[in-house]
Amino acid sequence: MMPAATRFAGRWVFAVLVVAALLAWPLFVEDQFYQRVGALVMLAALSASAWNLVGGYAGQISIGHVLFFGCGAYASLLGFTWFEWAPILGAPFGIALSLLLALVVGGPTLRLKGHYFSMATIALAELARIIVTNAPVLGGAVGVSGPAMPRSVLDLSFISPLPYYYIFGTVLAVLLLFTWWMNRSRMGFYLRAIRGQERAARSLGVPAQRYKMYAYLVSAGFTSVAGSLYAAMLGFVDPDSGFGILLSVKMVIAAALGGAGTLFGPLVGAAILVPLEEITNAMFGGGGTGITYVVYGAIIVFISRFAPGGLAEILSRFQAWRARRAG
Amino acid sequence: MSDRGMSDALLSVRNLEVRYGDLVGVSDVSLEVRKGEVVALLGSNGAGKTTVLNAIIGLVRPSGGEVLWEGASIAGQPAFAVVGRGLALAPEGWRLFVNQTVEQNLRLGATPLRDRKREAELLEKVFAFLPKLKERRRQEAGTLSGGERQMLAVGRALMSAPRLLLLDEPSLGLAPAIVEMMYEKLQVLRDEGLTLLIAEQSVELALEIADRGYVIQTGRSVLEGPADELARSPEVQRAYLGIGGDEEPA
Amino acid sequence: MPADAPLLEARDIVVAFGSFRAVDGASLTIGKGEIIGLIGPNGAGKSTFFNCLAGDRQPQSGSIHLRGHDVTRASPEEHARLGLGRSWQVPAVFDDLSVRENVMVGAFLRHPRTADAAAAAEQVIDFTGLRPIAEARSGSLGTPARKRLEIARALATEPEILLLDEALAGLTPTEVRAAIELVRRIHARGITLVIVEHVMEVILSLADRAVVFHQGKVIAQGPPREVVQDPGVIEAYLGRSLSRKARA
Amino acid sequence: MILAQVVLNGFLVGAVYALFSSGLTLIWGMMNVVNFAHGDFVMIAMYVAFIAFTALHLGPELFVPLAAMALFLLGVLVYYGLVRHVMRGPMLAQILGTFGLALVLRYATLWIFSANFLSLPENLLGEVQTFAGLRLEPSRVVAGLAALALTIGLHMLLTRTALGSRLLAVAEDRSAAMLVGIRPDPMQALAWGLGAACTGVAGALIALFFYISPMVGESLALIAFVVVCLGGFGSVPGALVAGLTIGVIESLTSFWIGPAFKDVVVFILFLAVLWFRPQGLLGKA
Repeated sequence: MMPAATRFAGRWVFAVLVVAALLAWPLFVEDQFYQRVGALVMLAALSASAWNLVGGYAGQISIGHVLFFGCGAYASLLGFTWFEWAPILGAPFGIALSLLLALVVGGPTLRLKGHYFSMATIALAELARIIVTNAPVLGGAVGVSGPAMPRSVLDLSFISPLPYYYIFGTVLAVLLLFTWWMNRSRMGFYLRAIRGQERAARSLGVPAQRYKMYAYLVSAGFTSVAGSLYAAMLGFVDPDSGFGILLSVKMVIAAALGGAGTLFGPLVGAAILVPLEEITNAMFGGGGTGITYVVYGAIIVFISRFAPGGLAEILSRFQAWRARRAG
Repeated sequence: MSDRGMSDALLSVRNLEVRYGDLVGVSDVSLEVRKGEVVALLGSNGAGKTTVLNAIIGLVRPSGGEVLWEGASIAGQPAFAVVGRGLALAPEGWRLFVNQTVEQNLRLGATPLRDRKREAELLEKVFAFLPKLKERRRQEAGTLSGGERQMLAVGRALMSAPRLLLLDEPSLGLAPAIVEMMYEKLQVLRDEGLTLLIAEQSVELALEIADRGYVIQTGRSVLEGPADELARSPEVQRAYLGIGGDEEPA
Repeated sequence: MPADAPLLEARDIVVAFGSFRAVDGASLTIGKGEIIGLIGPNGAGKSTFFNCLAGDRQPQSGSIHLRGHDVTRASPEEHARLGLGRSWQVPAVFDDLSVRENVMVGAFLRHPRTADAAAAAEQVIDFTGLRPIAEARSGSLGTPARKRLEIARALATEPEILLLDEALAGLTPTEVRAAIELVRRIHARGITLVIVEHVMEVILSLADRAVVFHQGKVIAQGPPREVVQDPGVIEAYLGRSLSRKARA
Repeated sequence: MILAQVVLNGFLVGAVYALFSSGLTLIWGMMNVVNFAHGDFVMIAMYVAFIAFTALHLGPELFVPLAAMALFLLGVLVYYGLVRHVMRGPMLAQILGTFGLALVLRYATLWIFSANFLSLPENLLGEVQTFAGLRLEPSRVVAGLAALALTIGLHMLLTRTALGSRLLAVAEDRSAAMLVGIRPDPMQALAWGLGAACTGVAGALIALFFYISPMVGESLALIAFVVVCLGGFGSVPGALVAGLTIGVIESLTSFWIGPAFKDVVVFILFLAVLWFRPQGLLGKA
């Protein structure tokens, strides 16, 4: 057994190395395809980490988080369509709208237990998708586009994927720092207590409803930012790419694969799933979508069947096994 | 315990231990039921009576000891296998299928027989024995009163034509008049020669009908004897209320 | 609140499930510093009554006052804020959290800052003897340790009154003795205790006052050794011989 | 008169909704497992019907039972292969498991058949008839009436037969069912088989008048969830009433507001029910 201090220092060294590697690797990869995959991993990790606050830490499994993603995506591009704003200027409005929505629908929805909560979130997201599809002022079924040619840096329109990688990475870092801080503070303790035993938590004075709402609000805000950035990168959003149910599911899956309710779980999950998706897509061309998601689905079935706690569970099982062998 | 005594035992439980995780349900209970006997299993609440019955019938898995039915071990077998061997339990809290009718509940009780003709005969027999159930046959079990539910629980257990009927607190939560009627019915079953193992908190009630009794306290057998001896024994009261002694809890 | 007001007072509590009245007009007054044993045969309604006191269930009628505040309809978290702690019949610890973190969840109620909550938790961990397993994930603990952890967690909310729901059921005699010792030390800190318990020895050795529940009502209360001699109580426990024909 | 036509159309579609929702409610109520692949079961059944018709030249009288059998097998397989292992696990595992299954089914179909919309010939069951001023499409009428009959049949099976009684016994109280000698595992597998067979029939019937595509399951699943929530979990009569109601509401919404908004009304209704009566409109408190 290592002394605690060595272990602690070792952890920090490890963390610094990982961050350095994350910062540096795109510079060594010439291929734009892989740079783009890197950017998408960061984006997926960002939305999955945002989901993780509600779904992982607080244990409220939302399958309609795309509601906030879509708000962010549409806000940034509608700002351009209506007022010719740089897409990023729409992001604060996306956040504001998401927070407002979270506040309004979160009240009744967060009272629901288990499956009912999941169902309600699906219905809300689908409702948003249908409304947007049928509102010409919001672009209707066709969707809305950003500026065709970049006018300034504020348009966040770059040819190279690298700037996106760093932008997404920075926001992700902010979110992870928040999560890390939260996890050590009262809020983190309360959320995990609520996830474990809500009744018992309340008997210890935990205002469960209020803390679930806090998590929901922060999560909605960050998800919205992810949506705004995604729209700025793509320069286009339509009801399916903004509010499609599959996007919600991908957030859940990335977090669950890596380990829901762990700090780096969503990042690990995204780092596995996104390359898998992009590479199979590239390998099989346009017709690859089928195979990609079959593989995707099979992985999920496999995980739920054999390691419901995700890779984090496999890792801790492995550590326990090693500890048993050592001890 | 002599070998001869064991050989004519229908049911024999030896040093039964049941743990829920690492929580001890019962730690050391032994008892025996011979054919045609009525045996009372006594103890205050929390003593482990329900756990003993559930372990015999296979709803919980014993962690130690033996459960022998006609000399063969049934310990650890699931309940659906055990009831097929001729045991039946009218469980604590009745555990009726409240959304199904009285008749459906009774017919479900006959599942182990796999014999529709016997099922029909037994149904008539149970209706004759418990006429109240016949009146209510088309009603959902959830609409019955407490006493009727207890009747139905007993009736459902009888539908598998058991050779040993286990009853878990047949008097629990019932008004005195209903309890009296319940015990009169049990008396009839006894007179017909059915073997009964009755877990009861109510000592006097159980000992009026029983031939022999066992007292368990915090998961252990502490007393056993013929019913009339136990009825007079001051130790029973001590086992229940923990009075009369200054000894440390053991 | 006036100095002589009771700490917890329940008046005419009724809880009905359909036509069945689990608690049927029960009243109980608890003064500061008491240890009360709540006993009664199976199905007497004591668990339901206990849950009303703990704020986990609202009675259909009657009133409950905690330190002078009307808490009849108050949430469980409101009860905790007002100084009521409880344990659960089936231990409800937070499995994913370590023992220390479990205790900290309780400590955060009075100490919002992490460092303060951690310090408060350390004291409770020492007091309850959980030090050796403080780092263990509570999901990996056995039931005796979980029961102790529940008490520790509730203590960390710094309650004035602690309600224990069968905190000793299923423990071995040694564990029971250790638990009794813990309860005595908690009481010595000035914390009022209400204990629901099956094991009569526990009530006899701990409680100042035993309150006997039967068919949803309080049928007797007083010093435990007197209460268990009460003919009504003996009858409730042992049952009554019914007037009927002699045995055939 | 046109209103009567609208209501009739809604009623007939609603009967099919009721049938495939009955399968979901059976499983949900019995095991508290939500099958997120339920809509994709319906989709698979539609493809089974399509293949049976085009490749094997089977008529509806044969491809409907065939779809039922195929889906029954699928249901049993899914129970033993997946559900049995995740049903007592954390909820996230249940959701992931059945959602993963949905993805596999949906995209395997997409891979094999591409995203093209397929359909069976419109006049498979004859030409449109007019009766008392109502326009009757035989495919819809047959689908609606058959679904109605089968939903009622399922209800009868559950409430009037020994087998149904055992199924419900396991659903209500697993231990008590064991106490009367029932093995719970095969009963639960059977429930999955029956639930899936209902979607099999429903899918084959829908194929008579609806386009077939790999993505069709998604919207159907949402409708099934709504129906189950409205009707109460585990209640087949509830699903019947709720299914018919949803069908008629959708039809009326399409007529009065526009086809695009039919789901909006349904989802708002769904949320309202979840928020104010989580046990369902017809469910017991």
